[in-house]
Parts: sequence; structure tokens; C-alpha cells
Amino acid sequence: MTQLPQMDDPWGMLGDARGDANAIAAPVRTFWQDVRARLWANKVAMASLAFVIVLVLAAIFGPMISPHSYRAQKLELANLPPLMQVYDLGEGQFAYVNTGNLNVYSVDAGGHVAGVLQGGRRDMVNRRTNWQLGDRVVTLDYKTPSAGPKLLVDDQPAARAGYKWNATYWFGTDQLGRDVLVRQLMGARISLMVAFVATIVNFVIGITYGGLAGYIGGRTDLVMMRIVEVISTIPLTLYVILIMVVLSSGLVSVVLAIGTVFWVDMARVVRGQILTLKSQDYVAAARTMGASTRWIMLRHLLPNTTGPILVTATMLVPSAIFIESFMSFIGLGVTAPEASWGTLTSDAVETLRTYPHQLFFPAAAISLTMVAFNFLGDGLRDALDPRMRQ
Amino acid sequence: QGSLTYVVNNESATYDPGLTSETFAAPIIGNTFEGLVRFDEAGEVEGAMADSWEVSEDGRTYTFHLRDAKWSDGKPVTAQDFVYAWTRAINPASGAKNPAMFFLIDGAEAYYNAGGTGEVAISAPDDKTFTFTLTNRVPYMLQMLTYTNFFPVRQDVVEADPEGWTRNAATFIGNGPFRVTAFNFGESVVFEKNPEYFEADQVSLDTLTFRLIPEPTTALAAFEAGQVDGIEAVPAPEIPRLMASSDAFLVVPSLGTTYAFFNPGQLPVDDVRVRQALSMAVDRQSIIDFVMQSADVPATGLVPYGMMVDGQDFRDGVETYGLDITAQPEAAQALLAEAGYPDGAGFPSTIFVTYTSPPIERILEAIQQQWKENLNIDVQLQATEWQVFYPEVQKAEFQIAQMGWGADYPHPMTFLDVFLSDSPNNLARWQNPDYDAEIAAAKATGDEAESLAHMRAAEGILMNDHVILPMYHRYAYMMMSPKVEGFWRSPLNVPYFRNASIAQ
Amino acid sequence: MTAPLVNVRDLKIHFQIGGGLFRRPDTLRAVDGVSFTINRGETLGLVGESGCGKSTLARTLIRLYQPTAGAIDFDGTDIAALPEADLRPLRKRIQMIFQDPLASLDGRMSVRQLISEPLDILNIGTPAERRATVAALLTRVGLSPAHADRYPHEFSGGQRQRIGIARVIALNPDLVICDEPISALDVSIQAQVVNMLQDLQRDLGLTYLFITHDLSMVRHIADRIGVMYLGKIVELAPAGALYARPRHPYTRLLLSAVPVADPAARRDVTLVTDEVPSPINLPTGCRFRTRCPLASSICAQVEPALQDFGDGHLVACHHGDAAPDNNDNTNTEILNA
Amino acid sequence: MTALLDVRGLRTAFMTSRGRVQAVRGVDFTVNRGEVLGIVGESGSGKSVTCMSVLRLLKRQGRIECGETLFDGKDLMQLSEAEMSDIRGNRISVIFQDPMSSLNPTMTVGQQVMESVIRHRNCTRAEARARALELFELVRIPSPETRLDAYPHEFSGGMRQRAMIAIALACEPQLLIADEPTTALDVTIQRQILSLIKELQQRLDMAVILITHDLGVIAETADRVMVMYGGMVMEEAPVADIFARPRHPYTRGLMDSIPDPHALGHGRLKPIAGAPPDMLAPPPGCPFAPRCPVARKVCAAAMPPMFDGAPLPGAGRRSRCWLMAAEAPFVAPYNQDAVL
Amino acid sequence: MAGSALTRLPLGYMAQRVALMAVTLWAIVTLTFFLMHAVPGGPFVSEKQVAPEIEAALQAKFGLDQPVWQQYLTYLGNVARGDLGPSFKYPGVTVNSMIAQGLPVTLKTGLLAVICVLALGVPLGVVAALNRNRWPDTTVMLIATLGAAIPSYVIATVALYFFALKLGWVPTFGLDDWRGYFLPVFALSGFWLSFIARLTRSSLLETLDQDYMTTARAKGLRRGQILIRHGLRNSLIPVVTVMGPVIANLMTGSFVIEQIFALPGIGRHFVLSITNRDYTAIMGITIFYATILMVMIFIVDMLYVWLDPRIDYRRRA
Ligand SMILES: Nc1ncnc2c1ncn2[C@@H]1O[C@H](COP(=O)(O)OP(=O)(O)OP(=O)(O)O)[C@@H](O)[C@H]1O
Ligand SMILES: Nc1ncnc2c1ncn2[C@@H]1O[C@H](COP(=O)(O)OP(=O)(O)OP(=O)(O)O)[C@@H](O)[C@H]1O
Ligand SMILES: [Mg+2]
Ligand SMILES: [Mg+2]
Repeated sequence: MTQLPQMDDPWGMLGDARGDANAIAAPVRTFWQDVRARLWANKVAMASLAFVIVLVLAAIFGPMISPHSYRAQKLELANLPPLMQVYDLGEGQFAYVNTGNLNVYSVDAGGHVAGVLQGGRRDMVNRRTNWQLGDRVVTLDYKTPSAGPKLLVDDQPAARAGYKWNATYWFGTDQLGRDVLVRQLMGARISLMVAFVATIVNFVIGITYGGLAGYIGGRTDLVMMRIVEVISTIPLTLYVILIMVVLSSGLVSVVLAIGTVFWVDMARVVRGQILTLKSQDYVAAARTMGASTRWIMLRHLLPNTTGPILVTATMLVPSAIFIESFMSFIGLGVTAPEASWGTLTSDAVETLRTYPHQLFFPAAAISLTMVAFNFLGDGLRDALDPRMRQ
Repeated sequence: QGSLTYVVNNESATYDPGLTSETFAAPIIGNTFEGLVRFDEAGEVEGAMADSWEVSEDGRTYTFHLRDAKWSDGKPVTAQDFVYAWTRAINPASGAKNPAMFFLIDGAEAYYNAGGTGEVAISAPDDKTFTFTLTNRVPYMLQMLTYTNFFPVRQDVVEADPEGWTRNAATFIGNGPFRVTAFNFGESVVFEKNPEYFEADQVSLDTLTFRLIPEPTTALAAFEAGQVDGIEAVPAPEIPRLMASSDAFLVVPSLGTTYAFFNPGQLPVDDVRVRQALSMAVDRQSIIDFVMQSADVPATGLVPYGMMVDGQDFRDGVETYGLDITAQPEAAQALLAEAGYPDGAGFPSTIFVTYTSPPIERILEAIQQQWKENLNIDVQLQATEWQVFYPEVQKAEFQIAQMGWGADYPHPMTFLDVFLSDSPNNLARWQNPDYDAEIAAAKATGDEAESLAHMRAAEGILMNDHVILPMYHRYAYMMMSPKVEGFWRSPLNVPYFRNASIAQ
Repeated sequence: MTAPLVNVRDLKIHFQIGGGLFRRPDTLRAVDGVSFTINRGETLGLVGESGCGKSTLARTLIRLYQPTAGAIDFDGTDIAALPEADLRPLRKRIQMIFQDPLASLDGRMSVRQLISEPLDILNIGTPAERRATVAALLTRVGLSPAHADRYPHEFSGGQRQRIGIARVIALNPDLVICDEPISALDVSIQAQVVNMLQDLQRDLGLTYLFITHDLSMVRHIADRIGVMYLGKIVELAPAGALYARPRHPYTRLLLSAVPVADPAARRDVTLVTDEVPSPINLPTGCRFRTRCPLASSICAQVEPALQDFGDGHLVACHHGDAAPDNNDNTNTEILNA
Repeated sequence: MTALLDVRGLRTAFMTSRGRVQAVRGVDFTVNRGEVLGIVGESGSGKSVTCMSVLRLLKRQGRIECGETLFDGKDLMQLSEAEMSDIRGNRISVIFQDPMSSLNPTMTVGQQVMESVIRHRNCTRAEARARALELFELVRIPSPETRLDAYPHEFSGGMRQRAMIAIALACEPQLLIADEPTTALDVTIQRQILSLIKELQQRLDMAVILITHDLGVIAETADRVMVMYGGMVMEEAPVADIFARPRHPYTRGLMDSIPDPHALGHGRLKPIAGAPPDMLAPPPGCPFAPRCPVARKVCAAAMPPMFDGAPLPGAGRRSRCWLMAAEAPFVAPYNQDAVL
Repeated sequence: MAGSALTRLPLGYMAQRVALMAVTLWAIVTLTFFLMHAVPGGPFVSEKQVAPEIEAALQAKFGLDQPVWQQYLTYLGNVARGDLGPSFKYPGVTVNSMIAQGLPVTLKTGLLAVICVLALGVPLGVVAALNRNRWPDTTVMLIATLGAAIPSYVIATVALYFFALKLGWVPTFGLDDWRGYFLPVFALSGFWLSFIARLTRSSLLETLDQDYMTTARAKGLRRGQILIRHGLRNSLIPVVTVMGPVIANLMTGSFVIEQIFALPGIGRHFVLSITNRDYTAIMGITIFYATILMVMIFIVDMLYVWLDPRIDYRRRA
């Protein structure tokens, strides 16, 4: 019943042939190689990274190659959507009716917007506007509000020709007839920069501050956390106005404002975590090795807080983007005609009903970026945590 | 019969008719108080508390005969109530915001400066007669009297609680068509028909609620959802749609002009050619058509349309001072070149300051871009909150500043006064003795036609110096349910509900 | 004879436990007046009942706990009350192998990082040298260098303990406090590790405080052995003397209870259900009297002090003389008392 | 005696970024009612993983790749998680090896004991507390009343271990898996705990799987002993046989590593030379071959099968060593019994 | 267990904290006071130019003509007596009554939002953690990210448009109807709900990996028990940390939400008082907010000790 393998001299002493058990060890990989491999394996995180890279490149180069400039206005082409429901006027001519402002635009077969029909006569009694187009009379009839405006050519309903993508302005135009896409790419520069600053501030000040307070504890913690309370209760608006008056408006001031106040939540979160972590045995072990506070923080406490840190950071970034727009609103931050995602969003809120595209694109940009950051952060956290492996 | 909810956008600081200078207080005061005279729906002055009145030959002394009217607590309205109200408004201790309005009255200014003592030419010879004397003839005095500061208040009520009497329904004693039943701070004010009102039989509404909804978008939604009957303002982007499709949409002239003014003390706008060039390079019509998408009127002068003097509109036949409702790029470029900046070359850095207001900022952005395209110059916009903007402007460290002016009373003088050399509102610090002289002449004469000519001349002086860049004359846009009849809103933005009724 | 490396005098460590808003917390006397010395190059074994304060004592020696009272002279410096900053230079000279291996290893660090951490902290050697050191240390504790890039949670309990040991010896400390370093290891690895510890001691002159429950191993490795009971040292003697003639009844109880790796010698023991004395509620007089077969009235009244019975054989017992000479035979009657 | 637990062909691996760690590579064993099965073996040989696999308590990376675990006739692998949870802590309970991290640091120890009682005994909190107190007394925790309200970090290592034991014994299980239950205990308490377990075992006909490195404990407690190495069972025999006539070279090496209880002084101990196999890429042949003093070429080339019955005398003996093969040469003392 | 948690928080420490609260409040009052006076503008700047004499008269009336430090001392004295002063902007309204009038509204929506954040945020985080990288996780995290990335005014406006106007399910403004609470509470809680859900998830993921979770399973506990008693309790520290300030925030209202839904709460006053430079109102509401925040943070610190018995504030590292 014993199946001895077919081999020469099975019972010879193994001796030198025994080999080293360690020689067959798996290939050695360092911590960082490991992290990289784990990150690579995470499809979602890599897609997110790709998105962020594309976004940054687009923000840098997009405005340079776009036919539109972020400030050039075509007032008569204001508030055009990216997708237009058009009427066929025949002879390759199409018309788009902007139901928001009751203007009629002529559009070519490719979706390029040629211009607005000018010189129309508004007949308020019959609720219609007439234009002379060559030898035809084009009429916009908005008598029955529930049915929406209708386009008539020589008093005959014009044929609907479905939807056309706006080939001139891919993302439509804003309230001043500027290209939403280019403005958004310009806005990305500022908003990403603000996001970057906010992140740095959170990581540098928030984490250090909260970490030290939590780790040192005792009276130091008591005093440091009271300072955090003071900072978080002083009205931000007052503070921002003061900065604006003392310095001038501009990104530097925004950075300063964000830098001084935008880390308190992070500090609190980190402190809370450190308070529980510092009683762990591995921290005690590091201390017995003579590790400095800095070492213990950087090597043990903070890496074990990555989860809450990353969550807090990715949550604070959008707030920073919107705080910037608030600052711009009261005079600090970007000045017209420049824009950031924040200002684009807040400007577009009031046109939400009439021109939802103006809100959709900046909001989508922020959301997508945050989703990307979020998955990237999650992926990074998983990659950094050897226990989190699948 | 019935009740009605009307949306207002702002909470007023105080509803004390004698003290406030806020437009937001007008809807409440306008429906709870009445002055000596009032406007009718057509904009004509008619008697309110006063039955009749006489003006002396020199136009300085006014005598009013009061009718038998009652306060909402049933006490009669007497001439003493007016004397008390007026002297209170010129007493610095009361904290009144607008005493200068009364300085037309003989002795008022001295009275104010002396801290509320001295002789003022205001008196009540008897309970039903009220008289006052002006320092000079004021052709628009009757119109002025419609302003809330001239309304009567009751001494016993005010003195019982000088600060708080208008914040408490129980002490809010008025003489208008409605009386307050509840003040919900920050939320609403609820009125009911005032049975003591002298025309109570004409008031149809039982209750009236002013609901504070600060956000116009919400207000419109509330209106469209049928939760309220009228709203004070509509969000700008909705105007074209509503204008075309809604029966409830109302356009009300509002006697206001939005303009920018130059600081003549600063390069490069110290040069009138530059100012004119900048003004000419603005395409007012397309801003209104495409940016504002509204029915406002492009402005080429200061005084808005609808200011009637001597039976004619102030603007009728008035020239446009080289401006046009559309841009004139070539002419503007020529002027700029003449001023030393051909094709914008070497144009010094220019700051255009404004207050935070998204619609205004949008207009300025358009103008900024028109200047860029038409004149090839870069002007920097700087928007700050009003509280920062206003002191800043007073420090005169800007080239161009945004401003607007709304009429206090329907007479051109409410605009022209602003640019008098000694006017506190003359933020441009523009001074011109000829202008002052024309204004003085306009006020001195008893002849309306002559007065109009002087006023037009004055505006000409101002406009030809291009110290202001008029943008548009504004209109108010509001919604009122078509079921509501008899409602009207004055060009001074007071919604009147005294004749309003709800159709069945 | 040179001065001892460690001289602990009357060390007390008390904890406050339990209690509430209206209840005073109880004082738990984990270590309650302990004095001993450890000489250079020596191994002092420390055995005793579970919960008698061995780990607490060990943690206090490396100043993870602040002593309630007493002095700890380490190489001439009293470290009992030294502020953290002054302590740091001394830290690397005293190292500890923790009783609980998993908790004392940062789960986010690879074995390589963990073992080279002390080197990194003190900046010893180039990165390449550190890698080599890590590999050498891993081999030395019976792991393979291939394990260097794995993480603690991927190891079995015994393997983790070995990582902890490797990390400590990386530093070449003067004093190593071993808190049950081998209890999680299989006997073969135990033998490897003990051999290694002895080699290190021989080569580098290390001093050990060796806490264990394994009485045969401590006999093998220790020069002197201290026996603790409820926060006190009850007997402290050279290893030979202790095994030859244990004088304290508790020591005898311990020795009698050692399981023997011989199924033929199986003893059936009945469970003693007497009350277990607790460090919260200490008996009066001698702490062991509640379980002591020799207890007499004096034991209830007077707490015996450590007394020298010659040749450095210290015993805290009123009946220290009454000890039988040999305990090689099972002492069931004590066990069942 | 009937088999309470029958494990067949259990294979468990951990998926790591470096590959598949084959922690358990085909383990079969049975435990009968009222029996103590001792498991000894190299540290890292898969003892703990085997037990965890039986209870399906592996960490996320762990996968049971195949195997059957018949408990009282039912295959545990087929049960739903809910059914499993009715068994765990009730009919099968386990004492974990690492008492510190196995106790919840934020709950009092008492609550952690009571929890289990409440779950399976359906009793009130007061009853559960009384039971917890009783258990604390049984496992000889001093001042049990006070200690019920203490947190794990306030316990000494040995006390935590006793708390774990108390949790495991709370519901008087049919099968107790004790993974190094007494490593942190001094010998007197160890003895008391072991006799407590034995007493329960006799009273309740409880089966025990006892993993330990302390061969003394094995000798005194176990009925049968299983020796593991490299994720496999190397040898299994009644306790007397394993000590008297260890078959497998690894078992023998293990016995030799114990310090001689009679020798005093700092003589060298005799560990098994070499390092354990890497479970990522275990050698194709016998995992012990690289360290085996009597290894043959065949040992490195092919995995030895489990030899049971002849040539091994005695009941219930099996051994995984090529030297047990009929064709094997005689190598004293390893297979001398086969010849005798 | 609460009992032994308290011992680790000696009354002395608590007393110290309460005393420090007073000091902190003083620091906040002082800094805000001087900051406020340093900022341009003043309570009497209005739409039109106010003549200098009138402004002077008004300033005298409210004591603003005195040197700032003197105003400061007077103010401190008043505050110590619990008098937050009269509003400068709204004559006849005291700051105390302003807060008293706005608070009920703000509390109603705020506390509902708090409940919403906790009652939805934590469970969503748990669901996500338990289904790590599967569709429920991805869905929850996606929504949570959007909830954070889209500001509340956008959420509020869009929700208002759809639910109130298009669908007519809820009123467009006010709280007169119980359905009026839905949108404000939804918009108020959106961001924090996302935050809490994500914190819970991340923290719980870490906890789920701990050995004691295996112990809990080995005891045969039910899934829910394991999750709540062992998992959540050990994951709540970051959640509690964030909730402290969140509750303080929600209890003091949100400008944007009160503005959009026309709620007469204190959040609007807070922002408007700054725009209006209504000095006493700024100070009063700041003090109010600071007090709530400090109390919340105090409670958080106490909760830490309850959640994790190893935390001991007396011990220094
Ligand atoms: N989570 C894991 N990931 C990867 N490998 C693991 C994991 N857990 C255990 N292992 C590996 O599985 C093998 C068996 O481990 P196990 O814990 O069963 O050993 P053991 O026999 O209990 O050892 P000890 O006596 O030291 O506790 C070890 O080689 C270990 O490295
Ligand atoms: N942080 C603490 N808080 C309160 N009591 C503690 C603390 N640490 C230890 N104790 C108590 O001090 C006593 C001694 O504990 P210690 O850990 O020193 O025992 P030990 O001798 O190491 O026991 P073992 O052999 O079981 O590890 C025990 O009763 C324990 O409960
Ligand atoms: Mg211990
Ligand atoms: Mg194990």
C-alpha cells in the first residue's frame, strides 16, 4: 500500500542534498514595493488616480488649446445648454429655442451655434415674438405656459428635429455667454490649489497639533484643546474680512485664511485617536527603545490613525473649496472674471431652474474629483495597511 | 373678505415710521400708517389724514385741515400727533435716521444741532389744524409728505416704550388700513383690517400676512406652489420665462437708477474724455437683453423715466449726452486716444469697486469685458461686502465705484440733490457751482416749467462731465395672484393692500 | 565585587481600581515593597503566582509605570523619578521582551521595520547593514530572513514572540527584562532561544531579569531566583540552593506542582477551593498564611521580613528553618491544604 | 467512545500579497467524547489555524480550501453562520492563545463572561452575573467580585488567560478547544485549571483539544497526542506511547529539547537544528526532511503518506515518515519497534 | 462600568475643565470683541449715507463713542450678569430675546438633524463596512462622497425644486406643517451624515480586524450583538469626536438652510449680525455658540473615557 516514488536510491542519506529551507523563500519585497503593488492591484484607486492626473493636465493645458477664452463673452449666446432640442427649419437650418429666456438661435446641422435671431418683435398681448428670417416669418408662441413655447414658421408648427449636442460650447455657456468648459478648467486650477493647500494644512498643522495634544496629554492637552475651541468659535467671517482689509484679496490671503482655521476638526479627530492608541503596548515598546515623541508619532500613532485622517481630509477638501467661494463672495479670493469651482457653483444655484447645466458641470466636477480622491485615499489606506488585504 | 399672504425679502430694523430710513420697512408702515397726504393708484397726491390744505403764496407755509380719523385704539388723530412725530424726527436723542429730510423746515436744522431744543416752524393751532413753514419754496413738498418719516405717531405710545413699541402688536398703534396682530421676529407680521380706519369700509381683506422669505427662489417656489398670494421680488433668471408665461407677473417702475461713478481725483478717470469713452463703450441694451434679461430701461441720464414735473416726464426730449443705449466703440476709442491712450496703450491700472451683489457683479463683468473688447483696457473688479465697500468709497481710493439710487419721493430732485456739493451722498466728491446754482434756481421758482428747465440743465452739467456712468433705470418684478384685485404697488415700492380684495 | 547593575529598594506600585461616584476606589497593591539587586552579567529569575506583580515590576523597571514609592538604581542613577527626557539616553540600555507579543508589535510594520526600529531610532549602521542585521537576528531566533517582509498578524503566536526577542537583542542592551519570553514557544524553539540568550550573555555580558512560569527552564538559565507572592518577594536564593532546599512554603508548593513530562508519573490532584487572597484585600501578617500548612498565630499578626539564611538565601517566613531538605518528591499534602 | 469531532482532509490557506500561505495542508483527526486530544508541534505548524478552521473563525485572508468537519455527525462547513453561532460558545468553545488581544479592551471582563452566558443560557443579567462570579472563583481569580468590573488592561497576563478560560467554560461545552490555555499561568494555578478542565470533562463527558508546548502538561492531561509539523499531522499516538516510543524524528527532536529536570547549571539545550519550512512554498517532500537527522533522499522527493497500523504496534498510532515504510531500512531507534 | 469610568475622571479634573471653560470663554469674548471692532464698517452704515452728526448721536446712544477698551469692560460686566445687551440693528430687540426667539426653531430642526446624522450615518457606515468593496459599500460611499462634495445650499435648492415644487410633497418654506421639516433636516444633515457614515465605516473596518471580534464570534454571539457591543463601541471614538462640534453647529443653526427655507432660527441672525455689524448680536451669538461647543466638547471628552477605559487624562505620556 505504500507507493514509493520511482527514483534512484530512495534510501540514500539526504546529506548535502537537503538544501536550505530559506533558499526557496519567496522573492523579497520591501514595504514600499508592497504598497505600490497593492495600490496597483486596486482598479478603482488606479482609475481615480488616472482621473486626477487627467484633470490636472486638463486644467493646465485645456485653456491653452481651447478655442474659447475663459473671459471672452458673447452676451447674445448666454445660457446655452450643452444639449439642444432643435427645430428643423429646412435647408440645413435648425433653430434652438431657449425656453429660459425665449431667444431663438440658429444652429447648423453639426450642432454649431451660428447666432441668435435678432430684432424680434415681442407681442405681449398674444404672447408671441416674430422674427423675419429671409422671406419667412419665424414665430415663437408662448401662449400656453403649460405646453411650453412653440416655434412656428409662417404660422405652421416647425418640425422638431430631436436633440443636438452643442458643438460650439460642449458644456454650454454661462450667464455672460462664456464657455462653461474653459471656465471650469480655469476654475479647477484655483480649486485644486485650494484643495491642495487645505490638505497640506490639515496634514501639517492639524495632525501635528492634534497628535501632540493627544500624545503629551495632561495639562498640555488641556491648554492646546482650549486654543482649538477658541479658534473654532471666533466667527470666520470677521476674521476673513480682517485679512482682506489687512492684506489684499488674492489667493495668498485665501491660503492664509484657510491655513489658520481649517485644521481644527482634523486636530480633534487625531487627538481622539491618539488618546486611545497611546496606551497600546507597541507604543510602550517604542518608548523603551528610546524613541522620541516625533518618532512615536510618525511611525506608530499616525499610521494607525490613517483611516480617520483620510476620511476627515477628504471631507474637508470640498468644504475648503466652498469656503473659498464664500471668501470670494465677500471679496477675498478670486476676482472676476476669474472663477473657481466654488464660485461657479454658487453663481449657478440661482439659475438652477432655468439653466441646470450651469450648476451641473461644476457640481459634477467637484463631486467626481471628490469621488476620485475618496477612492484614491481609500486605496492608499488599504495599501498602507498590511492587515487590510483581500 | 379673505386673507392674503405676501412675501417680503427682508426684515426691517425698525418699523417706527419716524425713525426708519429703510425701504424694507415701507410695506409694513405703508399699510398701517397714513400721513397727511398719500398717492392714489395713478400716482397723484390725495388727502389722507388731511381733508384739505393750503399753501401760502411764497410756497413756504403749509396748513393742513385734518379729517376725523382715529388711531387703531380708537383715539382720534390730532394735529398734535403730527407735531410730536415731526419734532421727534429732528431730535437727535430719538435716533432718527433721516432728520435731514426735515431740514427744509424753518428752524429744524438748528433744532437738531442744538440737541432737540429751540424753535421749529411746526405747529398745531388746534386739534384739527396742522401747519409748518419751510425755509425756501419746495415744489415737491407734497410728494415728500408721503414719505413715512412725515407720518404721525402717538406720543403716549412711543414714550411708553420708545425702542420697542413697534415690535409688539399690542403697542403698535397706527392709523392705517391694517393693524398688526402678531410680530413673529424673523418670520412674519400678521395684520387684520383696522376697524377704526377712516376708510374702513373700503378695506376688504380680513387678514394680511407678510411672510419673510429671504430667498427669492424659495419665494417663487412658494408662489408657484400656491402657498402664498404674492411675492415682492422674483429671481432674475426667471424674469423672461415669467414675463412671457405668467398672468401673475407684474412689472412695476421703481424710480431708481443704477450707475457707476468716477472718482475725478484719480488717474486716469480725472480726464473727462476717459470717463466719456468708458461710458460710451458700454452696450447697455445688450446687458439688459442678455445679462439681466429683464425689462429695465437702458439709462443715458441720471433721472429715471416717470418723474413727472409740470405734466411732463423729466426725460422727455432730453438729450443723451453723447451716450447711446448701445456701445459706440469707434467714438469711444477716438476719445481715449485723444486722452493719450490710443488702443488702450498705457492705460493705468484701474479699480472698479462694487458691493457684493451677484446680479450687479455680473453686469460689471460684462462691462469689464466690453471695455476690454471695445477699448482694449483692463479694469479690475473688486467686490466687497457693503460694510467694507462703503467706508472704502468714502476714502476715495478707487477709480470707479458702483452705486444706485432710488427715489424717496417721485420728483427729480430726489436724484439731483445727491450731487450737490454739500450732499453727504455725493460720494464722488464732484463739485460744480453751476450745478448747485441750477438746483437752487429750480427750487426757488414757483413755476414748474422753469423749475423743470433748471433741473434739466443741472442734469446736463452733471452728465456732460460724465462723472457718472448710467447703466439702467430699474424696474421691480413681482408676482401677485390674478385673484387679487385692487392691489397696487407704488413706484416707491410700497405695496398697497387697502383696496385689495380676493376675487371669488 | 562591583556594584550591582540594578538595585531596587522598597518598590511599591499601587493601582486604583473600581469605585464610582459614591464609592472610593480600591487600592490594588500590585507590588508592595520589593527590594532586590541584579548583578552585572547575572540572570535573575523571577517566578511567582500569576497576578503577583511580576509584569508590573518589570514595567516599572523600564519606567512604563511610575512607582508609587521606592527607588530603582540603574547603574548608579535612580531612575524611579527621572523625567522622560533624562530617561531617554538610558532607555536603550534596558530592554524588555513583552509578555504579550501581538500587542507589543505595531501591526502596520513589517517584521523588517519592527526589528530594525531600534537601530533606526538610534541611527545605528547604514541601511544595508541594518538589513543584514535584521536577517542575522531573524535567523538567530529561528525565523527565516524571508519572513522579514511579512507582518505580525501573519505569524503564529510563537513566531511573534520571536520577533519581539529579535528586536530587543538588536540593541545590545545592558539589562534585558524578559517577561515570559518563551512560554509561547515550542520546546525546540524554547531551547534555541534560551541557548541564544545564554550565548549573548556570554558574549556581550548581558544581564537578565527572567520572568517565567517554567520552573525547569528558570532553573536551567538563572543564577539566582526570586519567588514572588502577592506583591512581595518571599524567597530569593541562588538557583541551586532554591531547588535543593526551598525554604518558603510557597516555593515548595510551586515546585511540587510542576508537571512532569512522563505520563507514567501522572498524579491526580484534587482541586483546592480555598479562597484566593487578593492584592486588593491583603491578609494580615504573612500574605501566604491563608494557604500555608505551617501557619501559626504569629503569621497572622506579624508580616515576616526577608531574612538571610546564609549564602544569600533570603526568605520571608517565620518558619524558614522548618523546611525539609529535599523536595524531589511530590508534596501533595501542601497542594491539598 | 464515539467520535464527537471528525476532521477530514482539512486544508487552509491564507491569501497574502506574496502568495498563498498553506498553513494547514490536509489534516485528519478525530476527537471522541470525554477524551483529551493533545496537539503539540512546531510553533507555526498550523495548530491554531486547524482549530480556528474547525470553528470557521479565520481572519479575512484565510480560506478553508477543502475538508469536512463532522461535529456530532453534522458537517460544520455546511452550516449557516446563524447555525454556527448557536454552536460556538455553547457546544464548542475555544480558549484563544493570545489572551490580551482576544479580550475586548472597552468592556469589563465580567460583561464579556456574562455575554456568553446570556446568549446561550437565556438567563437574566443577575443570573449571568452570578454564573460569571462562580466561574471567576473556579478559575481562581482573586477578589472575583471586584474583578468582574475590571477591564482587561487591569488584569495580569495570567488573569486574562483565566478570564478567557472562564468565558470558554461558561456554557459547559461538549467540545473545548484550548489553545495554549495555561502558558501565562504559574504551575499551581495551571494545575488547578487543568484539574478543573479534567473534572468538567469527566462530569460532562466533554471532549478537549489541548494545544500546548508544555510536554509536562500533555503527559499529565492528554489521552491521545497528535504531533504537527509544517501544516500536517506527523504522528499520532496514545499519550503513553508518544513519550515512551516516539516514532517520528520530529517528535523525538522535540522530546530531546526539554531541559533535563535534574541537570543544574547552564549546560546547552539540544534544539532541533535548522529552520521550519516556508509555508508559502513548502517543500515537495516531507516538510521536516531538511532538518531531519535521518532523512533519506526519498524524504526530500516525495511526501510520505500516513502510515497507520503495521508496522506500528498498538492501537491508534499513525506516523507520517518514510522510515515507517515496509521497504525502509532499519534506523535505530526510529523504527526499531517495527522490527521487534 | 459607568462607575469605574468616573473614577478615571476625578472630580478635580472636571472642576479644572469647567474653570477652564470660563477662561476660554473669556478669551473668545475678548478676541471676538476686538476683532469685530477692528473690522471696517459699523452698525449704522446703511443703504444711504448717514450724516456724521446723526451717526455720532447714534454712537453716543449705544456707548460706541467711548474708547474700545472701556466698551469692552462694560460689555464684560454685562455679560457676567447674563445680559447680552440690546441689538444695535433692531431697536427694541435684545440679543437675549433674539436667541430665545430663534432657538426653538433652530433646535427643532437641529436636533432632528442630529438624530438623522446618528440614526442614518452610523448604520450606513456599518452596512458599508460589513459589505466592504461590494455594491452596498460602493453605493453608500458614493452617496456619502456626493453628500460631502455638494454643498448644502445646492442640495437644499435642488430638493426644494423637486420635492416641494415639482412633486408638491412638502411645503416650500416654514415649519408650519410637519412635512416642512423634511427638507431642512435633510439638507442640514447631508454633509455630516456623509462624514459620520464614512468615519464609522473606516473605523469599524479597523475594529472588525481585531482579535476580540473573533472572540465575540467564538462566543456564538449574534451578528448584531457582535457588531454593536464589540464593533461599534470600539469604533466610536472618531465618530464621537466629530459629533461634538456637529451637535453644537446644528444646535446653532445654519444660515444657508434657514435662508432657503425661510426659518426664523438663530443661524441667520449669526450671519446677518456680522453683515450688519450688529456688535452685541455678534458677541451674544458667539458666546452662545461657544458655550454650547465647549459643553459638547466636554461631553465628548467624558464619553471618550466611557468608550475607552484606557484613556486617563491625568496621565501624561
Ligand atoms: N493571517 C495570516 N496570514 C498569513 N499567514 C498566516 C496567518 N495566520 C497564520 N499564518 C501562518 O500560518 C501558519 C500556522 O499558524 P498557526 O497559528 O496555526 O501556528 P501554531 O501552530 O498555532 O503556532 P504557535 O504554536 O506558535 O501558536 C504559520 O506559519 C503562520 O505564519
Ligand atoms: N494598569 C493596571 N491597572 C490596575 N491594576 C493593574 C494594572 N496592571 C496590573 N494590575 C494588577 O496588578 C496585579 C499584578 O499584575 P501583573 O501583571 O504584574 O502580574 P504578573 O505577576 O505579571 O502576573 P502574570 O504571571 O499573570 O502575568 C494584578 O492583580 C493586576 O490585576
Ligand atoms: Mg505578567
Ligand atoms: Mg498557535
